Amino acid sequence: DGPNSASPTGAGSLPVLEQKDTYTIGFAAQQSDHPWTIALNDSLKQEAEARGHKFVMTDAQGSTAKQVSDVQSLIGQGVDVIVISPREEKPLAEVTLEAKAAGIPVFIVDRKLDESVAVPGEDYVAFIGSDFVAQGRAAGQWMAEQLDGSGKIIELYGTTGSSAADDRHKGFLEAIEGTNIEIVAAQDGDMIRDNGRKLMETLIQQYPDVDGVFAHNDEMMLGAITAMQAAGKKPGQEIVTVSVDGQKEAVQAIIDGTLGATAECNPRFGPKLMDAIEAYGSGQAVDPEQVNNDNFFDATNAPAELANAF
Amino acid sequence: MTQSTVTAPNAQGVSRQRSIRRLEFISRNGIWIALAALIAFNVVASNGFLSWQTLQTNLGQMSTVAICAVGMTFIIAKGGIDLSVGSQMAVAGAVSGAIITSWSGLTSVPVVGLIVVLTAAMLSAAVLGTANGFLVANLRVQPIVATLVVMITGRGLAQLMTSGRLYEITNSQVLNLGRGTILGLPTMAWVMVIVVVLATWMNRKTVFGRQVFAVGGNRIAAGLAGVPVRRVTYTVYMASAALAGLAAVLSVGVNGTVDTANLGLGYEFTVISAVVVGGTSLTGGKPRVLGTIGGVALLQLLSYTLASHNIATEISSLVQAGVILLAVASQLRRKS
Amino acid sequence: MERSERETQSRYAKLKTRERFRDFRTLIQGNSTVFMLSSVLVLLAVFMPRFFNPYNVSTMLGSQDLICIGLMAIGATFVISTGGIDLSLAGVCVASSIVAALLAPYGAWLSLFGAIGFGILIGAINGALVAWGRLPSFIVTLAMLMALRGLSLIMADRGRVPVDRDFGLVVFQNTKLGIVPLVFIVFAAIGIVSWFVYTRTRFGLHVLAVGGDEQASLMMGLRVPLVHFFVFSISGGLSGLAGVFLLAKTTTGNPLEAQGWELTAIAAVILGGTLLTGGKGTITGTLSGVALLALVFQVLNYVNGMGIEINTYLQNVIRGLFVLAVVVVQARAVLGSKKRRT
Amino acid sequence: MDQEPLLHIEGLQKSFSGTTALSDACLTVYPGEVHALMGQNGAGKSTLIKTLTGIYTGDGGKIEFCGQPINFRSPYEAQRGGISTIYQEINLVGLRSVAENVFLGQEPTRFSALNRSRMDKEAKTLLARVGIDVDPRLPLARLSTAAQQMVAIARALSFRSKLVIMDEPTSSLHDREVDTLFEVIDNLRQDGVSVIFTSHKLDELYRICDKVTILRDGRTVRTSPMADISRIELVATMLGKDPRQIEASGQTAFERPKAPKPGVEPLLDVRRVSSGGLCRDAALSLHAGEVVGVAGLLGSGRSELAAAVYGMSAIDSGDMELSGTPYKPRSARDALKKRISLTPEDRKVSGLVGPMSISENITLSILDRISTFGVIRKNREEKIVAEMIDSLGVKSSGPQQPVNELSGGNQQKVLLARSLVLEPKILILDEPTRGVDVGAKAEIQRMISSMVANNRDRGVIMISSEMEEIIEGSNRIMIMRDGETVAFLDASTVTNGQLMLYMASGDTGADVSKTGDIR
Ligand SMILES: Nc1ncnc2c1ncn2[C@@H]1O[C@H](COP(=O)(O)OP(=O)(O)OP(=O)(O)O)[C@@H](O)[C@H]1O
Ligand SMILES: Nc1ncnc2c1ncn2[C@@H]1O[C@H](COP(=O)(O)OP(=O)(O)OP(=O)(O)O)[C@@H](O)[C@H]1O
Ligand SMILES: [Mg+2]
Ligand SMILES: [Mg+2]
Repeated sequence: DGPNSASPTGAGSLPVLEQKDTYTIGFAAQQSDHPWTIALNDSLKQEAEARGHKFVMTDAQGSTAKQVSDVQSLIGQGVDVIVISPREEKPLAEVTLEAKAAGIPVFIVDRKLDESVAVPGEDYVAFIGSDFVAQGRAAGQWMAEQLDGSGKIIELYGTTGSSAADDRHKGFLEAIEGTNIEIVAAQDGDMIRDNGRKLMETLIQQYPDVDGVFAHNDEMMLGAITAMQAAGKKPGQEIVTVSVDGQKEAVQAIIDGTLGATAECNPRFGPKLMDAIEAYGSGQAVDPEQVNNDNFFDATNAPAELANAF
Repeated sequence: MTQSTVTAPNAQGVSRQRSIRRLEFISRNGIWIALAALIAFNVVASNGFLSWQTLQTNLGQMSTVAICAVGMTFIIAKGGIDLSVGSQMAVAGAVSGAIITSWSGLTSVPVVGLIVVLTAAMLSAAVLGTANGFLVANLRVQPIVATLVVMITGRGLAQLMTSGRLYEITNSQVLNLGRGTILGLPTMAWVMVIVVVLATWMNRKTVFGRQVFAVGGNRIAAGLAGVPVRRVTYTVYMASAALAGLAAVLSVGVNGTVDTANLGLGYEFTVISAVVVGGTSLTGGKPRVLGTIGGVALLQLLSYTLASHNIATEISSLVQAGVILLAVASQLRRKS
Repeated sequence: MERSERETQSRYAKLKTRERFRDFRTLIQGNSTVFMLSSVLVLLAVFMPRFFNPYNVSTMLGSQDLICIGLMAIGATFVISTGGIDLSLAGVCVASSIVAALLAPYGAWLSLFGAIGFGILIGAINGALVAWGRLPSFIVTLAMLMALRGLSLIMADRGRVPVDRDFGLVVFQNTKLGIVPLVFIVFAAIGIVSWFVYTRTRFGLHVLAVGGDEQASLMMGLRVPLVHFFVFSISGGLSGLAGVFLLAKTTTGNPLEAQGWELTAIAAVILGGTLLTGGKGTITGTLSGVALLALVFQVLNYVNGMGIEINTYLQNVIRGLFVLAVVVVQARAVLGSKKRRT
Repeated sequence: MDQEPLLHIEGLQKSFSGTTALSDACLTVYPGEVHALMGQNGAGKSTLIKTLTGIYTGDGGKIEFCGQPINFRSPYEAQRGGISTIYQEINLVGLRSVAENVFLGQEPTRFSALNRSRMDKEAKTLLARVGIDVDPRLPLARLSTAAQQMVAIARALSFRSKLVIMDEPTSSLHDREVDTLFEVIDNLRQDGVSVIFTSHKLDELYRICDKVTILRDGRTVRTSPMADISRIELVATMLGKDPRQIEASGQTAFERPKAPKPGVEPLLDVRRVSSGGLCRDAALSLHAGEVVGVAGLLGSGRSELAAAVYGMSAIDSGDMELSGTPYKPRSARDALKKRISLTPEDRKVSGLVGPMSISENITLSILDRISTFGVIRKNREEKIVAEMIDSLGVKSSGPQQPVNELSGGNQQKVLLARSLVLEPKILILDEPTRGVDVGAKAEIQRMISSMVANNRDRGVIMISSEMEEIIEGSNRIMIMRDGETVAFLDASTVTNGQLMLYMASGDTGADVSKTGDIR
């Protein structure tokens, strides 16, 4: 075992998961009102049930405080394993320690916890997730390439203050730093298609000569594409378009030529997570930090990947 | 003091009168003045504001809100309130989405298909409206509570129906309804105009409009004077819900998707703000349909202006809050 | 037209029993939520005894559904009793939690009072606009909610404001007397004080009078604007405190937290039997309403774990129907008690 | 007078958008004086009072109280300054208890907590002083209008003020309560407290007032000691007419309707009806072409009976027949369909739709008649409304004025107009002339008489607490006591005293000491 792997007998005195054929897995979801999170929740549920585990899900409905309570409720119920898709890094780290104290091993999916409070491999078994910054960076690099390093672009921001949006923004900025690409407008579309459309309808009028659009998720981009088309522009050709997520409709849009590319953010954590839980239960080593190798879809691979998109 | 002398009102009184009259003018035309000011600002400060496209964009964007707001005007005038508009839209969206996908043969027939979809959407929303009416009129639950319950339950039902997933809508008629134009203006805007004209007419000329006002003005007295209070209550809630259903189809059309989690989300507050800004009293009374449209237009143009000038959300929400307050304040007729 | 004395007397006796029966009914009506809460607790104890394990009880007593919503609901009870409504509760709560987080480096006390003071300030602005600006409270507080969301983002610099885990206020959440968290004790104390103010003081009476008939109260020489001003300030202050406890729970000030909580708080107030039109209400009812809603949340989570799958959409439907059931029972009861004059 | 005046108002002005309510009002009140404020409906009496006590802000003029110039900005300040007021429309909080209503604003406390037991006890004593005996813990809304009025009076007494203002306190009171009230006023006078008193009943003014100030169209036209002005002069000044035009006639303007043809089936037959616990075994028959007066003490269940006939409250036992067919209304709409109409006694809560215009209020019950396929015919509506406004003499800035801006008496006329345009078969009038000035009262009474005289197929049930109105205006009088019908009398032979005895004790000759159970 390397110093970075966790095992029931390893360092950090992680709680032990008794080996059983089926586990009761408690999952504290952060919300289920968005295609991406729904895909994530479904993936976990389907995979767990396919393998015969009992799956208990709570839904924080977008509230960190509720998610903390939800985890506490799962602790109170005495589930075997707790899986958290944390809404926020710090509060959920605190409650993870509570689970640890109660002797329940925890797995974290999607977003990281605050490492100054809870450390993977010591306080919880493993983090399996995606890297929002990397997604933003990938989108930025692609945009920079397409625009040859200069141009005016519009950014359709995710929910202001949410980590997915902030990280993608950060990654994107990193990627276009040093180029002549200028973000002329960044408006909050709350990751909703209708808002993406309305914002684009408005912005395209104020900035008719815009060169590119970067949306923090596919939904907003799909709305924006309608708006650009309605304004008589050709998104994907006249205007470079790139977004994040890789949902089926977006991949189809790449094939149709209206969307340039989308940085995948795969919500299908189920198989990887279940493998990890089962491995941990059987006493094997588990890699405490597993980041998804997210794909990047553009015209070259879209037709092939369409079937795999969520 | 047996005989009094007749004195002319003194100067102080006269100037008071004049200032009262000026205040009244502003209060009666507050939104229109604000709207004009906002347009003037945009003409100066926004790129290509005086264009056909601006009109198209704004009319299109305000139409779904306006259609819901017309229904809400009558509800509020009746002395009620409806927090469940957004959920009604979600349910209507879910139902129409289901019908479009499962009966694609029927729904792609020109005209007939559209009628089927619209009817289904409006009826399914009206079911929730009926629930509101029943709770308020028969069970005497207070409107805020009744519609709050329907709001929570309704969205839950809509999401249950779609299991939370998105429906992609490819039905060309529905898409056309949302995205098409007639005589250069969005079809949605025409739908809005028809709804507004009808509602204004009903409000001014029909017995129904009178009855809504009476119930909103004094429910007890209206009932004793023979106004069918219960029927009026049902009618306003059902009609408003049906309009929400119509708005839902428009929204589905323009976005090409049914997203039950977000369809109509938060509409209730936008719509209520518009109605109140438009001068209909929250305690009930006279429905002011045109005022409502003014209110919707003001809020729409405001968010258009803020977005096109790339104002950050946090600042935008401060500005919007301020404008709503100012607009309502200017509407208020002084009581003494 | 003469009737025998006996007949008259038996008629009066009949009327008397009816009256007495009505008194009993009034008692239940007045406390229907308390009764309902007790019966739910008893049912749970019988059918899900494990639900009452110490850990679960302890976390429930400290949960935001009870404490934060509870504090807001108490404030809302005052406002609603005057015939107003406060939609800015959750906005104040979130903004105050950020204020508290920002003030954390300067010490726990400053942070605590800063946040409460901020809440009172916002409440006072609401109150002033309603009282002297004569604006409808629905719209004032709705606009305030919007403004506060913006303000929170600005104060948090569009991000989040974390605090140390050993920060004084967090200790609030983590300290327990036996299985009772300190926050619950504070909350209970505030509940008792509020109950006293609401039912036993002149101010409480004036609140109810203004809600019963604002015009009449004005003509009777009550300082109606001041009453409006104070109820909103109270509501703001309590929501500010809710913000402090929210911060204690999440250790992070987050502008996106607590969305829609104002409606939950208001629903709890109504469940408690307070008339939305004002003039009638109880604090005990509100507290039972809060507890009832918090229990329903917890039970739904718990039932989920017992093999009965209730997905979150269905949970919402059930929550809605539950509130509906309670409200309808109450409305029926009220109707029954005064089936006079339509 | 060598005394300093307590209150001195000069040149007070107040206008609302569109109407001038006060243009030059003057009023001087000396300590220990009962001062009548007189004027037609809409003359500006209530506006004067409201401007004085800070509900309205005046546009000009000067007010001195106790020798100091004052400008109260709210009733709170006026109350603190020593003026307590009973406004025209009863302004109490229905949901709160009687005791709370009496003490609201000056509640007794102990260790900063409300002292409820003391409050209830003191309220009970105060109420006893104005002659009513109720449980002070009852919600106020459970009391009848008259009892509520007495609570308002008790409240005004609880403030030890220098000036008590009473705006038409007697309009909903019965003679006995009026007597009690006058005793109370007398005591106040003896204690050196001044009283401003408005009423449309001349008898009362002459009985109790020392002085009178007459307002016309918002301006003070005369102030005089009560003893120096004759009735005719008073009315003439008030109406702005020549005294010679006002001929002295009977107390009311009723022409007693001709007796209906005997032996015909009654239009309405109410048999042993009980309803709401307050109307027990009431019986009533009404024939076409007849006016039946209903007399009774405060809370005797008259309004309750009317509510039962009008379908407002459920009937517990007994039955009713309408022209020989069983009649069981379940709502006011049912009654209206049978062409039965009611003008309720409480015009603010159950009568008018405040924000609606005069015109809209008048046509509210006949919307189907003025519309085709649900569309309102404006011209038809205007015609009907214009006729009605004209014949009742409603004073307003136009038919589009909201009724809540009208003076009390004019509101009453609008309410009556709504019933009259319906042309009902049976018209139930609950206190039809409450708060109406002498001129208008006569018009209303004339209209009631002529309605029955001209349409011999109709009948009127008139509930009234004014003896003269009942005696002169009806054919027969039905007397209610404690919810029961105790007697039917022929109005042409009965006397005031007889009626009083029946109402109080049920049979002539018994003592009248029993107080009406006002619960
Ligand atoms: N709030 C208001 N808005 C507009 N006009 C009003 C308002 N209040 C009163 N008025 C008008 O002022 C005039 C005086 O009314 P006021 O109520 O003072 O009469 P009043 O002498 O008390 O009559 P009454 O004997 O009928 O009570 C009336 O013409 C009335 O229409
Ligand atoms: N809305 C109400 N709710 C409950 N009780 C009421 C209501 N209105 C009246 N009452 C009660 O009914 C009793 C009988 O009232 P009613 O109005 O029928 O008497 P009345 O003979 O018309 O006397 P009044 O001269 O007071 O109008 C009143 O004393 C009052 O206590
Ligand atoms: Mg008056
Ligand atoms: Mg009566």
